[in-house]
This record gives sequence, structure tokens and C-alpha cells, in this order.
Amino acid sequence: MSSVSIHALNIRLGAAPILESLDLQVREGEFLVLLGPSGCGKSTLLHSIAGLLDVDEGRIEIGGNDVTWADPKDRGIGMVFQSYALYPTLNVERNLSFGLRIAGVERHEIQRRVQRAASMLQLDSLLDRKPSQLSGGQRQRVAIGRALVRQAQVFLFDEPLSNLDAKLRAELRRELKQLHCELGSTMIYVTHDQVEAMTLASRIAVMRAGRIQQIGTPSQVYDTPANLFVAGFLGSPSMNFIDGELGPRTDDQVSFIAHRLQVPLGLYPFLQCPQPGRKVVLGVRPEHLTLQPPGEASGHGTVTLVEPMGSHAIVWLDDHGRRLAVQAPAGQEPAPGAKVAFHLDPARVSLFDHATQQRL
Amino acid sequence: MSSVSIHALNIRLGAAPILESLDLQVREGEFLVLLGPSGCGKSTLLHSIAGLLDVDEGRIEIGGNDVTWADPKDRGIGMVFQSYALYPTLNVERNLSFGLRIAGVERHEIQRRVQRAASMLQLDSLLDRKPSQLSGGQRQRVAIGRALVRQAQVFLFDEPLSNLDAKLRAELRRELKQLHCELGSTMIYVTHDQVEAMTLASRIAVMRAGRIQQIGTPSQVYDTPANLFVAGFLGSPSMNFIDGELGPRTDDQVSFIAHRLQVPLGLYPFLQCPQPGRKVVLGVRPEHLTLQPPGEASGHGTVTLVEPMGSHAIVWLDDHGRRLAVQAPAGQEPAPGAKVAFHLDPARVSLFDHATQQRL
Amino acid sequence: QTRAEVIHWWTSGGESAAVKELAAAYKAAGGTWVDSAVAGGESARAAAINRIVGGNPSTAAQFNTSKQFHDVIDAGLLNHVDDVAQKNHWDKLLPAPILNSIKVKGHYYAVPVNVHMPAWFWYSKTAFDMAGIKEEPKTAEQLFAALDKLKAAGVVPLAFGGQPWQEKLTFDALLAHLGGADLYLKVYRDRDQKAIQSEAFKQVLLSFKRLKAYVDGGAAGRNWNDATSMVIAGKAGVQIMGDWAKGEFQAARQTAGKEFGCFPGLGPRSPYIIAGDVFVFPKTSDPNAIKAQHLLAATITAPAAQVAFSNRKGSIPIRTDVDASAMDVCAQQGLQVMKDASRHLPNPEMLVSPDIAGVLQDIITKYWNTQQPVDEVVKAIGAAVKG
Amino acid sequence: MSTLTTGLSAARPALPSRARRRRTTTPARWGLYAFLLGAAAFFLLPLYVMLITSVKPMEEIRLGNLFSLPVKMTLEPWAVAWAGACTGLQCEGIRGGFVNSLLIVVPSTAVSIFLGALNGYALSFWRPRGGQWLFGVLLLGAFVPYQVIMFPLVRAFAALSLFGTLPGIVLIHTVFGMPVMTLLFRNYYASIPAELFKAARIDGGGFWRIFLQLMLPMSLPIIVVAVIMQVTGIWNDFILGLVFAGRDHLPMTVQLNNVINTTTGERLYNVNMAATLLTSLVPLVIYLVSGRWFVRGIAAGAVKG
Amino acid sequence: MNRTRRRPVRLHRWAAYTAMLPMAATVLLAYVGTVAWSVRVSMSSSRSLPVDDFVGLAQYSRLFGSDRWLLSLENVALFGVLFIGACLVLGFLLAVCIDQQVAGEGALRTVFLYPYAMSFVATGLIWQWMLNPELGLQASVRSLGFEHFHFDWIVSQDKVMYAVVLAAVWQASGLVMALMLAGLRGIDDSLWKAARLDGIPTWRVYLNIVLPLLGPSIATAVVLLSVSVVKVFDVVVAMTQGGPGVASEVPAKFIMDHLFGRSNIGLASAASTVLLLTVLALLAPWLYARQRAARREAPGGAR
Ligand SMILES: Nc1ncnc2c1ncn2[C@@H]1O[C@H](COP(=O)(O)OP(=O)(O)OP(=O)(O)O)[C@@H](O)[C@H]1O
Ligand SMILES: Nc1ncnc2c1ncn2[C@@H]1O[C@H](COP(=O)(O)OP(=O)(O)OP(=O)(O)O)[C@@H](O)[C@H]1O
Ligand SMILES: [Mg+2]
Ligand SMILES: [Mg+2]
Repeated sequence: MSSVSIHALNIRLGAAPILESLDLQVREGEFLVLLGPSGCGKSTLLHSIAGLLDVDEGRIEIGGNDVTWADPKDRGIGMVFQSYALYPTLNVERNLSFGLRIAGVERHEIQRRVQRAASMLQLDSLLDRKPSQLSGGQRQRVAIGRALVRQAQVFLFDEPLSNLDAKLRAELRRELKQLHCELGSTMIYVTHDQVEAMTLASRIAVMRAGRIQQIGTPSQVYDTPANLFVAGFLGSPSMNFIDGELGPRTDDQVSFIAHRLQVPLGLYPFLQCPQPGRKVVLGVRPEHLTLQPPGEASGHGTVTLVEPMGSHAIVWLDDHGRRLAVQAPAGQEPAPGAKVAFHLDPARVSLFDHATQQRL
Repeated sequence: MSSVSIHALNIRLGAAPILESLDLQVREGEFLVLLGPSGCGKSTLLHSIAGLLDVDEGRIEIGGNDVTWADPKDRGIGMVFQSYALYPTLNVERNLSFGLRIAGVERHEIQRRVQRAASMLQLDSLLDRKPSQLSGGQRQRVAIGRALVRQAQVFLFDEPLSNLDAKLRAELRRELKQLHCELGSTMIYVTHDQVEAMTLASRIAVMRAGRIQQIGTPSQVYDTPANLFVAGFLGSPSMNFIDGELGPRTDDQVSFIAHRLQVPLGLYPFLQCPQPGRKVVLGVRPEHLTLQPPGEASGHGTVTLVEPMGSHAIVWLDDHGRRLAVQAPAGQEPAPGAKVAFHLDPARVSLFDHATQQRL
Repeated sequence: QTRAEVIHWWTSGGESAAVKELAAAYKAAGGTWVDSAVAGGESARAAAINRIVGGNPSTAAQFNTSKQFHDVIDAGLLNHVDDVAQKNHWDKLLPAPILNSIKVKGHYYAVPVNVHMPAWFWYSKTAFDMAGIKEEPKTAEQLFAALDKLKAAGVVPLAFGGQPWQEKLTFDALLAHLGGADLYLKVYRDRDQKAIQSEAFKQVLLSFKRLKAYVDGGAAGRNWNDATSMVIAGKAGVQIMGDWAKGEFQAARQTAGKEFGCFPGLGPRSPYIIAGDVFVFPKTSDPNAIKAQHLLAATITAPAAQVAFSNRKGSIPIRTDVDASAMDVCAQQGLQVMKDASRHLPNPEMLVSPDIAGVLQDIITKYWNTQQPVDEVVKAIGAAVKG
Repeated sequence: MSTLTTGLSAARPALPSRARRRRTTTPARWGLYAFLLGAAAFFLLPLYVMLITSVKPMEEIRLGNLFSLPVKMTLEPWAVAWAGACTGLQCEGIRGGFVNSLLIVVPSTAVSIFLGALNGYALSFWRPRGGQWLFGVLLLGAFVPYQVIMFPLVRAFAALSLFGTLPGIVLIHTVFGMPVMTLLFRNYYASIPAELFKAARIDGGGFWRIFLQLMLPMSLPIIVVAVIMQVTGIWNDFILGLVFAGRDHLPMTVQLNNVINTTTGERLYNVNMAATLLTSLVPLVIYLVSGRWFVRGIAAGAVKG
Repeated sequence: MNRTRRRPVRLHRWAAYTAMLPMAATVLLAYVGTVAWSVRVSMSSSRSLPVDDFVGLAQYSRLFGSDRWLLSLENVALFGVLFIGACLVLGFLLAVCIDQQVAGEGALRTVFLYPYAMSFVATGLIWQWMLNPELGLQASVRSLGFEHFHFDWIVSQDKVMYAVVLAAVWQASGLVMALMLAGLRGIDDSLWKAARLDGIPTWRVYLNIVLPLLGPSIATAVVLLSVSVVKVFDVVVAMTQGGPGVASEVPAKFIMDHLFGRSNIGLASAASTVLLLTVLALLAPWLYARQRAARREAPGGAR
């Protein structure tokens, strides 16, 4: 139940700067999801919060106390390592209980908590295996369990569910959310799974190359991405981007004009006054493109590829050299090669400056 | 370009049987995705195909030759290990090229292939790092690269993309598919990501506790799961299951009857003649439930939770103690607590015997 | 209570038996002998000195009759036994070389235990018979002639162990027997450069090197007793070695005069090199310990103990006024020689410091084993004795 | 050499057992065994000479037929070596020091290995400031012949009243064993994934906990090596035991030395060999049983990637 | 520069500092103190016992005026190179071979290790006998009919060091084997799997992957062997007593001779000081490089 705040954090590994004057405020009891491309510094950030890396510059506070140089064990942290880091000579039960024994927790309390974590993680039958006798996903679960049995102030999860099957992942997601509510701990959670990010996060922070690009609620980040990078990073398949420019103001509204495409922007909440003629990029998510009868069409394209996803399908269109992904309900996909019309929902687009890549 | 076939494979680790008389035929050039819960034996299966594990009983053939006891290097296999197994003392470039050097591939051919793999995996700038200086995702990419530079007959991928961000994952998915088309190699691919499974697979095999439950094309497996386990395992959130029984035959059609719910099964392709009164389980996926105006409703429920997923939302309903997940388009979700009606698409349901759990 | 802890290096079977005689004599005199045996002179001396330094000295400790313990005397770490020496008239009793070693600035700091003569000639009667050698050589010429005959007969003429100390011992034997006592003393005692540069000395060096021709190819590094075994087996003719070699012959059940012969030098006037062992008495003010030290000094030098000890040890007593009848032929011969003080010759270690002795040993061993010209050796020896 | 290298290519530790059985007939495997047996022959030749010498009577030894089997075999040298050979006034063989040797070797080995492991652990994982320098100096100290610095040590031990006591000899072995033990463990810990240490820090593990509960169990193979080294070194030590142990604790090697080392006394080679072989039995037993602790993959499953 | 700010001393390191106290005490008292004492002695005229006069560098000039000392240094250099090289190669090969799940592993390991357990006083004699041309291998082989078989290293001025190396390697390579074996056993099995899949011949894996991974073990072995090189004494004394002549003299024997037999601890201390300085000159750059490498690999002192 502690806030975590990071001020102007700099970390270098070897010669390379990994985190550069990074600022981050995580509120008490918040569930912050960290997103970012592989190698952007997420694990590094978690390690520095945990006190496992020496900070080059900057300050880290947990619960209002400066812990920049405090001992990891004094920070009240539970952590799941991306590489698990299980104790190879201890069996699963011991791996889970190691921290508790150290903390001198009562014997039956230890047993209770280990039991609980084990059953939640479906490890009950594996308690006396050594890590080397477990499958990848089982190891990962032990790593999670080791963090969960601790009643820490702050939990750091580094891709904790990445090697689990979807079903188990969904269950654990729910359990984690529940646990979060129960304990009220602050959680910082790295994941690459969009569903996890969207369902778990109070806020999402998107990182890129050691810097935070945007931080906000899931819907803020998803619906109104702060820049092209964030827009492109979230969502699968990624947002469609269309280069074009702002047209002249007509009827008190500007439009987006591109080759064979015009989108009225009357409903678009500009952050600054739109300058006609400015080069911009329009972004629209596949689910905001719909395949429609030609009457209401925003444009036309040829179907190049259909990817069925079970619950829906992704239809890839070629609109005169522009590649667009459209989400279609399962069972209503056109066949590849078909010429189709599509409709673009003008209320759900994002606009970015072509030069600065920032949201307009 | 070799088929892989496995006959009555038995493998035990320690005392426990891990694979039990497992049969599997993978056709030449096929892209087989292996799905299954954590710890079900997927990695074990791959290791035994690669010849890294001692077979207790059974036979493994690759390209028609019995390789049960052949040396791994003679099987023409490329593999991505779940635990990466990078060579810690070699830098990335060497990790990628080591096998080729040994095979005596020409110097500039090596360079070409390494270049290609590195740029595909976005590792170009990391070529002279040691594995210990890489992030988790970067390591995983090196592991993929090491397999890809080999032009193997059979590729075995053990959760190769699990630690990558969604965007990179989507790109690599596409690249892998392309590579598969180019090389025509047989691929066996373990993943927990449903999108990967659906988009990549020629066929999907679902495993459970060392046995194969169903094998078929993605849509077969997704739409007509062979048993309750498969039905529940695929899809996220999982299929809704409703206990009930078959009603008496009326109008030459039977219906499914449950508490406050009746579904006509006129269109259901029964595998065997339905016996009225039989206890069955009806399965319906969230995307085949729609929130509708009360007129056409199949049932009613109270919204307990709404999970926005970006492109859509999952609405959890409570229908008199039955928990149902419904997929709703983003932006059209009802508020928690609201009473809503839902419609169930009778053409898309699955029926399972309550006792045997097999599809009817 | 006179309890004496004695550090010594007499650990082999015969030596043990000899020590037992001392212990018995000591016990008979009312003392208790506490035995601290440490094999190897260097180890034993190191242990003794470390015990002294550590403040926990033994009652007595063995050294060689030489200058080895003079540093310890200088450091004031030894008790003297003047009382015993005066009472027993050591000055009259003991041979001069021994006295010179144990008496420093008028005080007696050690008690001699025995006399060893390091330069005896041992020969195999079978080998001599085979080579047709009728009698023991009396001159250098006869010696080399005998060696030649042995060689012709197909045996190894000289049984030799190629270890530095054996090489040095052989050289000293030649210096004493071929060069004579005078030259020997001039070189070692007076460090007389003229003597060292003299033709006589050079001849000794050359004769020494001449011996190499009579040595077999496996000599390098050989232990002295392995060389003795060659004589015992009749594979070799002669060995130049100390009187301790007798023990080997005895162990092989050979008797002097029957299977093997011994002679202490060439000719009836040959010098007799005196070496041997002493006990020193580490400093202590504990009156009991001092009493024990005195008692030890007195018992050890008593004639009966001397004979008993030497019979076991293979050495001869430090005094000649003893009953020699129980001794073997070689020992009797030695004791006889000892009676003539003019034939006494101190061993080199009594004349030069251990340090210089070591350097000389290095020079000799190098000379023996390499093609070094004799002039260089002369020069090196000259430089070495200067210190 | 080429047979060797190909010999290796077929065989691997992790080979499936049945596959291995099928491959035992390959020429490569033969090459492997040929090399091992050749090496074993080289190593065993001196032992063979020792053994046959130890059962020959001295007369036969004097004949100098080094490799020939004894004509008249006798076990007496062994009996003499154990219980009859003279080691000074007593002629009770080498058995006298056996208990003393055990009393010295057990605590000395335990303490020196414990401290070495502790130092290595602290240096590898905690890196206290100045630790590397201290270690450098310590390492340098390993090169000092201890005989040279014996005097001040003797004085210091005397001042501490440790000279000539059992704790004294344990301490001196610990002191002289420390450089190598520390080095051994420090370098071993360098190959243990640092993440494990980090995880333990997060779990609240302090210095000692992590050391005792995680690192020591993971150090098994190197502890075996350390035990081999220390047991051998301390068991065979002679000069330190002689100087520091005191009359009442003289180890077996002092007796052994008294049996086999002599300047002007006769040498009973057969007894010497028997005594040497007898003395080395304890280390040999350690070597033989240590194998099961040379465990494979002790850190397996700890980290991914 | 962002590194200039000193890190605050962290409380948690106290345990580490406390644990290092025995080591610090040992270093300061048992090593630094005594070595300083012996350096002091090397500048005195001490003979059997230390005295505290001051003779400057006289002992050193005598030392370097001594043929035997200079020869010792040459010998030990040759010995060191051959001995360390041979032990590493043989030890590594033995470890690798033993690690192939061979039958009788325990017995073989003991066979390779047993020389290490034997006091060299006796085994040196055996080697002396075996290498003796009149008695040992040469004689035996000749008696089998190979009249011209020649193996007389031990009595040859030029080759005696090789004989010493032979016996020393016989004694020490078992320990290197044990060290390497411990290292080999720690290597993750998945590496082997990957390599087998890649079709990499086992010897290449050993050469390119395992060998670098054994770096720390090899470093340990090298230091251990170096220590025994610098201190080599028993082997020489037991086998050759420094001979023939002074052909196999080594520094440690020079030191022991002067320490005990020749009662010149001043010169002995000077010799050991020179040895120590030589070792320092060889060791320091290596330690420094390692430390820098360590700093680079674990940036910011990851903990
Ligand atoms: N050495 C072993 N001894 C006993 N059981 C083992 C051993 N190694 C693995 N297992 C068990 O074998 C089963 C299959 O493991 P495998 O690694 O094949 O699972 P998996 O399907 O790959 O799982 P995941 O998705 O978690 O990677 C697991 O239940 C695991 O606990
Ligand atoms: N020892 C090192 N020396 C130099 N660079 C390093 C070192 N360790 C990591 N890096 C780099 O630091 C960057 C950040 O690594 P980090 O592990 O924090 O990434 P990440 O965001 O967790 O990525 P992933 O999602 O792949 O786990 C990476 O680009 C990595 O290459
Ligand atoms: Mg990471
Ligand atoms: Mg797996």
C-alpha cells in the first residue's frame, strides 16, 4: 500500500544508457501496466525499483521514503523475475516458502499461504519437485507463487504469465485482479499481452527506448494515443495509418484528405487549432473500419488476405497501394480477391502530425 | 520437407509417464500448432522428436525413415528451445552462425543468412553482444534466429514468441508464415497464443496430459471441438457451458432444455442420433451471444462486470446463477448492474455428452 | 625430577636402537628420556629452533658437530654445560676438532655424542677377487689401478650416488687422502688462497674428476644406500662413504673382512676426518631442566653409554679410553686411528660456516657434473672461502 | 589425438541411456577408453612399483629388479610399517599419529573450507569495497613459501598461547589454506546466475541466510574439490604439524617421515612404500567416495535464457 | 560525470564486512605483516636466527651474483610453462573423458587423483628409480630387446627438468581434472542439447563453448598450479636433489637450503622477496584486467 515514484532516473548498463531521466508516479494501490517493445528497458526499470541495480542518477521513493540506496529486502517488494530465478536446490514448496521462513512467519501461516498460492497456481501436485523437474510454464508459476506468498507493499511482475496457456492465464489474471483488490498493494506489471494490459491496468504506461511515451487509463491510451508510436504499438493488428493532409476549412469543419479518401473531422477533438494544408497522418483501428455495402462507403479495396481469428477475422485490403486491416465478424469474411467497400468511422480516428508524430 | 510421424510414443521422466502411447502424423510441409495446458508434455514431445530425450517405447519417423535412435544432428531439425539455450560465451552473431560454420557453409552465405535473420528479428544492432547483455525478448529472438539460419527439414518451435511484444510478434508471425511458404519445411509449433495458433496453423493439435485430444484445421478445432476440454481450452474468454438435457423431439427437431433456456437444435449436425432426455452440456462462445433488444432474446441476465478489450468488450452476465460471457462491440457495452437480454445463435453451439464429455 | 625432552633425527632401525641405549643410560642415571624424533637433520634442527623461538624449547637438541649451532650460541639461546665439562675433563678427553666445535668463548655449549668418519672406503671382496685385486690400495696410484682393473672386469668400479652432498664428501675424501691433511687444513681452515691456487690442489680436483670415468650412467641422484647395495651385490667395486654404510652391510647379513672390506684411507698415515653429532641445550632458567641438561651431558659421555651407542649406530665413541672388544673390525680400526691425534682432521663443516660449506658444495657438484675447466673451479673456490 | 577427438564426438553426458548402450561399440568410444586406459596406465605404473616393492624382502630390492614381481612375497613390511617401524625411541610404526591426524584434519578442513566459501561468496556477490584488493594481496600471499615466514608466525602464535596446541594447528592450516580456498569459491560463484542472488535479496534473505541456505547447497561440486585439496594437503602436511601442533598432537606424517626419511640410517624401502601407501589411505577413500557429490547440473532449472 | 557521486554506504553490507574480518585479519597479520618482516630480514645479515642489523641490499646483490639462483629462475620458468601447460591439457582431457559417462568413473577418478595423495618423499624415489637408466624403464625396455631405447632424462643435464616435469604432472593433473570436472558438471544440459541439434561435433562444443565457460575453473587451476610452480621443492629434492650438478635447481630449493641447511635466512628472505615481486609483476596486470572486465560485465555493481 505504497506509492512508487521515480524521479529523473538514469541507468546505464555497460556504456549504453538504458533509462534516461525517467519519471514515473505510481499511486498507492494502483495497478500499473508497463508496455513497450522488447528491449526498451522495462525489466531494467523493475530491477531498479527493487534495488537490484545501482542507480546512476535520480531518486526512487516508495511510500514517500527515499529508497534509492535502500536494501532490496527493506523495500517491501515482491517480484516475479522474467527469468524466474528459482532456487535450484530447493523444491517447489521450499521455493515458495523461502521468503516467509526468513521473515520468521509462523509455521502454519506459511503452510496456509503456500497452500493457497499452490492451489491458485495449480502447483499442488508438484510441491516436492525441484525446479529442474518442471515444465517451463510450471516454473513460471512457481516464480509467481514465490512473489504472491509475500504480502508485499509493492509487487513487480515481469511478464509473469507469458508462458502459460490462455485458459490458465485468464484464470490467473482474474486471481491477480482479485488479489490486488484484497491486498490493496501497488502493482507494476510488465506484459506483452494486450488483453492482460486492458483488463488488469488501472493505468498503462507505454515505454520506448528508456523513456515513457504515454501514461493513462487503458481506454485513454488505446483510444487517444499520444503519438504515432503508441498508436501503432497497441492493438493487434496495429492501427491503420494513412498519410494525407488537412483540407481547407469548409462548413466550419476541416477534413482529412488523402489519395481517394476524404474524412470529415467535424467530431475530432483537436488538441490545437488545425492548420489547413498541414501534413498529417490519420490513424484508424481495424475494428473501426467496417465492410459495408458500396452506398455508404468511405473507400474501396481488394481483399488480399483473410486471417480468421476464431471470434472474428482480419481482412487485409489493398486500396490502391494502401494496405488496410479490417476486422470482420467471423463467418462474414469476403473471399480473397473480392473487391469490397469499407466504411471508416470518423468519430474514432486519431490524427498525428507528420513531422513531430505527436497527436493533434 | 519431411513428414513426421510418431507411433505409440511413451516417455517417462523420473517415474511419471509424461507421454502415453501418443500418435501423431504431421504431413510434409505442414504447419502444425501444438496447444495444451502448461505441463501437458508439449516440450517433451518436441524434445523427443529432436532426439534429445530417450524414448521409452514407440517409434519416430521423419521423412519416412525411422529415426527413433538417430542422432539429433542427423534428423535435419531446427529447434527453438523454450529456455532458449543460447551459447553464453558466444556473441549474438556467433550464436547464430555457429552451426553453419561447423557445417562448413561458405563464409558469405553464412553472412547472408545471419544478416537476414538478424534484420528480420531486429537484432542488427546487437550482433556483438553476449546473451547476458540482452533483454529477455532479445534472447528469445536470438534463439529463434539460431533455428532459422539453418535450412532444416523440420522446425520445432517451443513458444518462440512468448516474450515478445504484440507488434513484433505480429511481424514475426507474418515472417514465419512467409518462411514456411518459401522453405516448405514441416513446422511443429507450440504456442499459447490463440491468434498465433489460428493464423499460422495448417492444423492444430490439442494435447492434454500427454495425450492428443483433437487434431484438425483451426476452424474445425475452434468451431467443432471434439470434447469439452478442447472446447473450454480454446478461446478467450472461454466458451460458455450450460448444463441441461435434450428435450423431446418436436417438429422433427430436438431442443436443448435448461433452466429458463431453450435452444432449438434443428441445424445442429449431430454425430449420432440424439436421445431425448440425455444429460448434455451446451457450449456457446461469447461472440455467438449478442446483447439484443428483449424481443428476440434467448435469455436475460444482469451485467456483473465489463472488461473492455480495446477492439471489443467482454460483458459478464449473471443469468440466475449462470455466468455467461458475452462479447460486445467496443463502445456499446452496458453498465454493470444493468439488466440485459441476450440472444444465442443456435447455429453456432456445440453439444457434449455430460458423462463422456465427448461431442454429440 | 629430571625429565629431558630430546629432539634428534635418529629414526631408522639401527639409530633407534642406538638412541635406546642413551635413553636407558639416562634412565639408569635417574632421568626420564622424552623422545622427540624428527627425521632429517634439517627438519629436526628447524623444529628445535622454532621451539626455541616459540618459547617452548626442548631440553636438548641434536646438531652436527660443526658450526651449525654457533649462531644460536651467539643469539644467547643456549645454556652451557661448563660444570659437567670441567668435572669430566673434556678438554683432555675429547679430540681437538670436537672441542673446537663445542667450545665457544671458553664455554661448552654442546655435548658430543659420537664420531663419524665420512670418508671410508668400502669394497666388495667378490668384485676385488674377480678383478684380481690382491690387496687394499695404499696410494692414489694403486687406487686408480684397482679401479681400472675393476672396470676391465666388467663391474662398476666406483659405486657412486650423484647427489651434491655425496659428491662433496667424495671430494673431501680425496682432498684429505690425496692432498694430505696440510693442504686440507690450509684450504678449509686457513682459507689460504695460495694453497687453493697450488698445483697440489689442482691435482686433487683433477683426480676427483678422474673418478667420473669409473661411475656408471645411473649415478645421478642415486641415494647412498643404493650405491652401497651395488657393492653388497658385487655389482660395484668400491664406495667412498661414511661409516654409517656399515649398517647396510649388516642389514644384508654381510660381515666386514668376509664379504666386504673397509679401510679408512690410503696408507697407514692417512688422516681421519672427524664428524659426528652433538646435543645442545636450549636456554632455560628452570632449575629442573638445567639439572636434566647436566645429567644428560654427563651420561652421554660416559664410556659404557658411548660404546653401547656406537655399536648400534655404526659410529665410534668420542673417547678412546673404552673397551673396544665388542666392536666390529672397522670400528676397532677407526678407534685405533683415533688414538693418534695427529691423524685427526676436522670435517669441513667444523671449519667453515654452513653458508660457505653450501657454496663449496654447489661448486663441487657443478664441477663434477659439467665440463667446467679446473681453473674456473679453483677461482670459484677461492672466492667462496673468502665469504 | 584425432582418435580422441572423434572419440568425444560420439559420447556426451546427456546421452539417452539406451542410445548410449547402442553406441558403445563405435570406434570413437573405443578411442575414448583407449585414451583413458592409457592414461590410467601412466598413472598407475608408479603405484605398481610401489606395491610390489612393498611386498618384496629387502634382499630382492637390493637386486634392483624394479618391475619384476616378488619372488618371495611378504606382507611383513606392511605390518612393520603400521605397527613396528621405528620412528625414534619407539618402534610402533605410523599408527601412533593416526588419531592426531584425524583430530587435525577434520576441524582444519571444515574451518578452512567454510571460511574460503564465505570469502568467495562475499567477494562474488556482495563485493565489499576494498574486497578485491584484499583478495589480491591474499592471493599473492599464497606464493610465499611459508617456511620463510615461520619465525614471526611462531612468535605470534606463542604470544597468543596457541603455539603447540590443537587450535593453533587448525588456525595455521586455515590461514595457509585461505588464499586457495577463497579463490576456488570465488571463481565458482562467478558462474552461478546472479539472478538467483537477486531473487534471494528480494525474498529478504540476508548475508548469512543466502550463504547458508542457497549458496552452500549449490556449491557441492566445488566443496568436493575443496575437500579433496584440503584433506590431502592437511593430511600430508608435515612441517606445520611438526612445528605448530605440539608434541601431543603430532600427525601421522611426522611418523611417516620418521619412517621413510633418513640421512645416514639404513632404508627399508619395502616398509617405506607400505607406510606411504597406508598413510595415503584416508585421502584415497575421500577421493573414491567423493564422486557421488560431483553432481551434474546443480543450478539446472534456475533461470531461463 | 554521473559516477562521481559516491554511493552511500549501505547498512546491509555490514554483514559482508563482518564476514570478511577473518580474511582481513589473515591478510594483514599472517601475510602482510610477516612478509614485511621477511623483507626486513632480507636486508639484514641474519643467519640461523633473525638479527636486526641493516646491510642494505647486500643479500640481493649476493643473490644475483649466484649462478645457482639465476639457473633456478631459468629452470622454474621452463618448469612452469611446461608443467602448467601439460597439467591443464591433461587435466582437461581427463575430465572431459571421465565426463562421458564411462564405466568405472569413480575408480578412474581415483586413479588419476591418487598421486596427489602420496607424499612425494616416497613417490619421488619411485620416479627416480623408474627414470634411472640403469634400473628403470630404459633398462627394462632394453632387456625386452630394444637395445637402442634411450630414456635417460634424469641423468642428463639438459633434460633433467623434463623428467621433473613428468613426475610433477603425474602428481598434479588429477587435481586439475577434479577442478575441471566440477566445472563441467555445472554446465547447463540445455546447452548440450542445443549443440547436438546444431550438429556441432562434441569436440567443437568443448573447444568453443565449454572451454570459455570453464574460464573461472581454468583461472583457478592456473593460479593453483602457479603456486605449486613457485613452491616446487619436494619433487626436485626427492628425484634429483637439484642435480645432476645444479641442473635441476629451483628457487624454492634455493630458499629452503639457505633457510635450513645453510643457515642464511637473510639470503633466503631476499630470494623469496624477489620471487614474490616476480609473481606480483605477473599477477597484477592479470588481476587488474579481470577486475576491469568484471566491472564492465556487471555494470554499476549489479546487486
Ligand atoms: N525431470 C522430470 N521429472 C519428472 N517430471 C518431469 C521432469 N521434467 C518435466 N516433468 C514433467 O513433465 C510434464 C511435461 O513437461 P513439458 O515440459 O513437456 O510440459 P509443456 O507441455 O512443455 O509445458 P509448458 O507449457 O509449461 O512448457 C510436466 O508436468 C513436468 O512437470
Ligand atoms: N549488461 C548489459 N550491457 C549492455 N546492455 C544491456 C545489458 N543488459 C541489458 N542491456 C540492454 O538494455 C536494454 C533494456 O533491457 P531490459 O531487459 O530492461 O528490456 P525489457 O524492456 O525488459 O525487454 P524484454 O521485453 O525483451 O524483456 C536492452 O536493449 C538490452 O539489450
Ligand atoms: Mg524484460
Ligand atoms: Mg514447455
